[in-house]
Amino acid sequence: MMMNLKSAKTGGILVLCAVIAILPAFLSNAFQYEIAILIGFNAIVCIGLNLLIGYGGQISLGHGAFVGLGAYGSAILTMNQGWDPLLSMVIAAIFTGILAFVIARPILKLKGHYLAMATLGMGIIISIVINTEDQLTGGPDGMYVDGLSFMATQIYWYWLVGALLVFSVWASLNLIHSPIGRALRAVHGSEVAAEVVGVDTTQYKVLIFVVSAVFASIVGSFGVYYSNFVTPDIAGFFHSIELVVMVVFGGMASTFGAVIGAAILTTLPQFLTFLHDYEHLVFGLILMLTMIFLPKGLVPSIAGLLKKGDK
Amino acid sequence: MFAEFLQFLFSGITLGATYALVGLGFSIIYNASHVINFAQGEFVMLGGMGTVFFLGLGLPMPIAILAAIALTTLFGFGLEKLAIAPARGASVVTLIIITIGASIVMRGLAQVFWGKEFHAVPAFSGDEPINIAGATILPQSLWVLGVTVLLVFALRYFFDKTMMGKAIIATSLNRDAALLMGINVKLVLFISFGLSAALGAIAGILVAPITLTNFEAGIMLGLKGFCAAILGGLGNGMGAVAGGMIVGIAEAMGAGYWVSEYKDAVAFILILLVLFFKPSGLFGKTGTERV
Amino acid sequence: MTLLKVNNLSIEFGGVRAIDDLSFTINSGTIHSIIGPNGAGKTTLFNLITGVYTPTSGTILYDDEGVTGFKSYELAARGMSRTFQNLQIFFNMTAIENVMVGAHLHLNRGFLASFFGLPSIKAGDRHCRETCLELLDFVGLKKYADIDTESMPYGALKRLEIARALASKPKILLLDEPAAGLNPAESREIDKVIKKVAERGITVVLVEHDMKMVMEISDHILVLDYGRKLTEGTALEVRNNPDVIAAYLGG
Amino acid sequence: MTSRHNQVKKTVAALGMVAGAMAFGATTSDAADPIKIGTFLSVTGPASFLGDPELKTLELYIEELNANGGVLGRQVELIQYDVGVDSKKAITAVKRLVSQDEVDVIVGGSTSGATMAVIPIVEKSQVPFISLAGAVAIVEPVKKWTFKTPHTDKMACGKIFEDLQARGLNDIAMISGTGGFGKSMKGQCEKLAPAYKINIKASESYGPKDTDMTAQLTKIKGIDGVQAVVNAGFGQGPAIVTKNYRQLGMTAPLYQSHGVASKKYIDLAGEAAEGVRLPAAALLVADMLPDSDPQKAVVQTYTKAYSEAYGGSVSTFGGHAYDGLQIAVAAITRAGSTDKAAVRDEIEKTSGYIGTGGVVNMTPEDHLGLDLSAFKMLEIKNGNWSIVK
Repeated sequence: MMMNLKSAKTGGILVLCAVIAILPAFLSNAFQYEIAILIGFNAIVCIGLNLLIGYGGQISLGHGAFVGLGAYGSAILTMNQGWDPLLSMVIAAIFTGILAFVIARPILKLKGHYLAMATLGMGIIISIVINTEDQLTGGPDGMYVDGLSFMATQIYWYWLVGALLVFSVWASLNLIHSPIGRALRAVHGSEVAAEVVGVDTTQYKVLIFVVSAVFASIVGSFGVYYSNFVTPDIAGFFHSIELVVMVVFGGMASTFGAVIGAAILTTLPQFLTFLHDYEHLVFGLILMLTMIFLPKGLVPSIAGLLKKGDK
Repeated sequence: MFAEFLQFLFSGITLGATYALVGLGFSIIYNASHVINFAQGEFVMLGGMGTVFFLGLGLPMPIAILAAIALTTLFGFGLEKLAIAPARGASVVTLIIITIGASIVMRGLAQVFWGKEFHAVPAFSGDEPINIAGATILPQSLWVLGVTVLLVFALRYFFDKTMMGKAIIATSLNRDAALLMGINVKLVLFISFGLSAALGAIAGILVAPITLTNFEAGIMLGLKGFCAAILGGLGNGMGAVAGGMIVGIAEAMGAGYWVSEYKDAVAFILILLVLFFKPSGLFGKTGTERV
Repeated sequence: MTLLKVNNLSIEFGGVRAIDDLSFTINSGTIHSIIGPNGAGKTTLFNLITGVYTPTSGTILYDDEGVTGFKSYELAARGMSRTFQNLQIFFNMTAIENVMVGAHLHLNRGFLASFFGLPSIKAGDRHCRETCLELLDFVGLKKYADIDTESMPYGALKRLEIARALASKPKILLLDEPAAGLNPAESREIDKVIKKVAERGITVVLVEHDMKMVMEISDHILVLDYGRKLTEGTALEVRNNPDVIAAYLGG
Repeated sequence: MTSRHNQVKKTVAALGMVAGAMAFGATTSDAADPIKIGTFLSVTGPASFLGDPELKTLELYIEELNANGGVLGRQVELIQYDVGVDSKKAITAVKRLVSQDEVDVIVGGSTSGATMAVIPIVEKSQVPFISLAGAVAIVEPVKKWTFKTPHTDKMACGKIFEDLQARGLNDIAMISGTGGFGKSMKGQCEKLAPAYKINIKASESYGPKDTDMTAQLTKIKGIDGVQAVVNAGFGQGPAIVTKNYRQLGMTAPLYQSHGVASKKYIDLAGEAAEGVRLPAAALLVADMLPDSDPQKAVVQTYTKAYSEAYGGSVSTFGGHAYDGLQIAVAAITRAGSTDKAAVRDEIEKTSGYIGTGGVVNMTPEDHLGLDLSAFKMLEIKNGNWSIVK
């Protein structure tokens, strides 16, 4: 069984690598690469967020703010301070991590809907600050940001994001199948039982909150270097909700689910544009029906159905 | 100075009463199902836009209002029957995502059938502001406040005195026990969604003359109503009312005495502070874990 | 030798004293049972000892160290573990993973090492898996190792909690109604397991309603009533105490 | 362990589906080879009152163009994406227009935020782009491939300040939306104020979805010596500001911006709108223009066509889309092809074009080509617009 588990994990990563390697054969223009790259970015944030939501059993309706902090941190440090972009990215990630660490303790004491409210409030406060402090951030019109000089073309970005995605999946799976990961899942299963066998639940909740925030921040930074522009929507409430929906849609507590959720929900709106006025209506219907009929999210629900079929 | 303060206060309680009504809707559905209904704001929108629509058909105001409430209630029933009931047994997070989907669908329907434009609903008793100690208040604000108070008492009566109300309370306390006691839990859920939708619709109709309405008008009101419900302590009706008032007044005072750009932040900072000290809201139950 | 000493312990919930000025000691290497009618405060006492609740007043001494107000995980690090009356299984994991969480304190928990899946982590996990399998075998659940806990029978889950607690290598193990809800055959199984645990030199504190089992295996019995100590002593002493008889028959 | 293997299978299947579908979407090359005009607009969301008439106008006139034989003998195809007010969506939409749909020219961008976000892509991919958004930053400094048709917020400030000077009012207060439009205009007005000897004594703001602005207005009311209030904002916000303004019994003249230039504003604000002034294009007062006005024919025709097609009243926003489309089509006609560089050059040479927004004379230094004369100062009287002489 041990070998099985290991090979499933390696197998999954190999398949992901293969998909990333083969996909360019089907991508014929910059827009399709754009979507592929966006999927990658969203998937990485969702992998981080899934550690918090799916495995840790917590919730965050404010993760867009962490993406925004990474994006604006990088933008401000490179454009206003003239720092090196990669250094800016690291500093932004550290700053985001520290901020997440500071707010994590009081926030993660809350449970369920109260936690949702607190993270939502935190996110909105951060996005209001970004929107308002226009001297620094350019306000609602956003700001222009130089790209990474060595990332000459979009193809480079494709491979970079692909590599980051594989790394994130790999690291996430490593973490889940380590003592830390088990402790985290134990927090989800029963906090009190985790505590009596020596798991400092608060410490792990804080840890994973910070980790997922840093994931988000780094993606925010790369995203801003990629698109050369950032506006406050990135930190907004709707982006935060979108991210959570991706995680739950793909399937909570499934790293590949987070990837699939991000892939489908990033691509779906592009397929629905031909519906014009009916676009949002149909999107909402698809979301509802999927969650009604596959309540555990795509990957776990379908896996469950196949398992039943096997028996 | 006092006139200014009074003006901020009027502004705050009008906003607050709206948030309170929306928050009450959240509380009722939460009590019955432990679901946070993210489509609550859309009920508010349906109330306002429905009234606009029925007025447009040439119906007199009172009929249009009743028709809009009825329409929204139908949507509430529909949401429970078609989306929540079939997903019975799913995790709370999944149910919440379903309500998010439902909110997108309702907005989509409103957009397709009623268009995207903003509409004004005529005020119930004119636009002539009333002067009180140097501050002014619109007659419509008095309608909002009056109906809110009335509804709060009506709900109190409903939950304390009627069989259905008691059944809802019982279900919220212990669903399994309620089931064993012969309470029709399915019906309780169904009624809760309808009731909550009707409340949302009333809120939407009351504020439409002040705030104007369009197919997306429910988003912000829904969010603020959620804040109200949480701040007061989920599932506590009086708490939701108090929470709504506090959020509304905090916003108005924030805009009045501080930087108006940060007035929304004021409300959220307040909520965070309250939660840090009272993790279950102001009037929420702090249960001890049984192990 | 005294392992645990409780002095004048009290806790109030909304004005009601669930535990009222309670003092007793537990010697290491014994099986110590706590009995009493429903609502006597047995589980509350467990929650106080293991740091789930903080007492309103009184002190707890464990291994000659004042541990009043310590968190559960701090006590776990000092060799205290427990099971629960209302099952607290990690239902999002397999049986073996549940036990491996129990071994948490004895594994490398470095974040970066885990993140990058370093060999030290893998090796540690492999070793941990083996010892945890032995523990599952010890409680008779080896066949369930890789089964999702959601699909395990109730009786097995009760034993799984014991295995998980044992994985933390406790000096003292508190068992909260391990036989509740089990049929006689399963009860006997649990009975055996408890005896084997005690044989390993682990101090056992037991809350149990199954009087036959209590009387048979306990070295010492503490009787609670309304949060107060009714009496304590050996099985024989307790059985013949008129107050106990009154409390059980009259209450 | 079956479940994990199936997870993997599922991953492959889904990603394969995505890849396949995207590849399928790519084969959109057509033998008839129409001229492709791309647009991305805020058809939904808080800026939908901009995007909605813009889209309707584009659809209306492209249909008309095609009915009249198209442009250069080719049919014209409109490709549109709704981007709400989300600049991320705008970026994706423009990449799609440019590289997948391979449009010849882009006429779109309802909000300044969306426009600013896509400028780097437009410039990099070298597609002529006529923006329908207000901020002056879009064309100052000049960007090679980017043009715009609406009057800038800077011009609106200038026009309002001219009027204030004429009335001898110097001390004003501003209340602005926190959205892109309001913030940008507020900034421009603050910059321009000293030149007109205007003193901005207070500045308040409100969120794009706020429903009550009495607190902010009460603050302004409490400041001594405020002679006029300028509201920079679009959407329903200014209508609420106007209502609250009257509710509080404030009597200083209230100025709105060109962001409310549609009849809808008067409908929403009702009686409270009486006496409000705002700078706007001639379009709103088509029938009141003197016959000598060169714009009269253009705006009357547009007003008639739009109202007949969609009912209701026109807004200047639809007019911006009309102007953008006409300028683009004229440039393509003059260039004789859809060669992007040639079309760009021809747009830049637009001169003497009489549109709904005014007379447009573009130059390499001016990618807008309107001057202050394009604005009329309007006052609302008896529920209708009137021209302030």
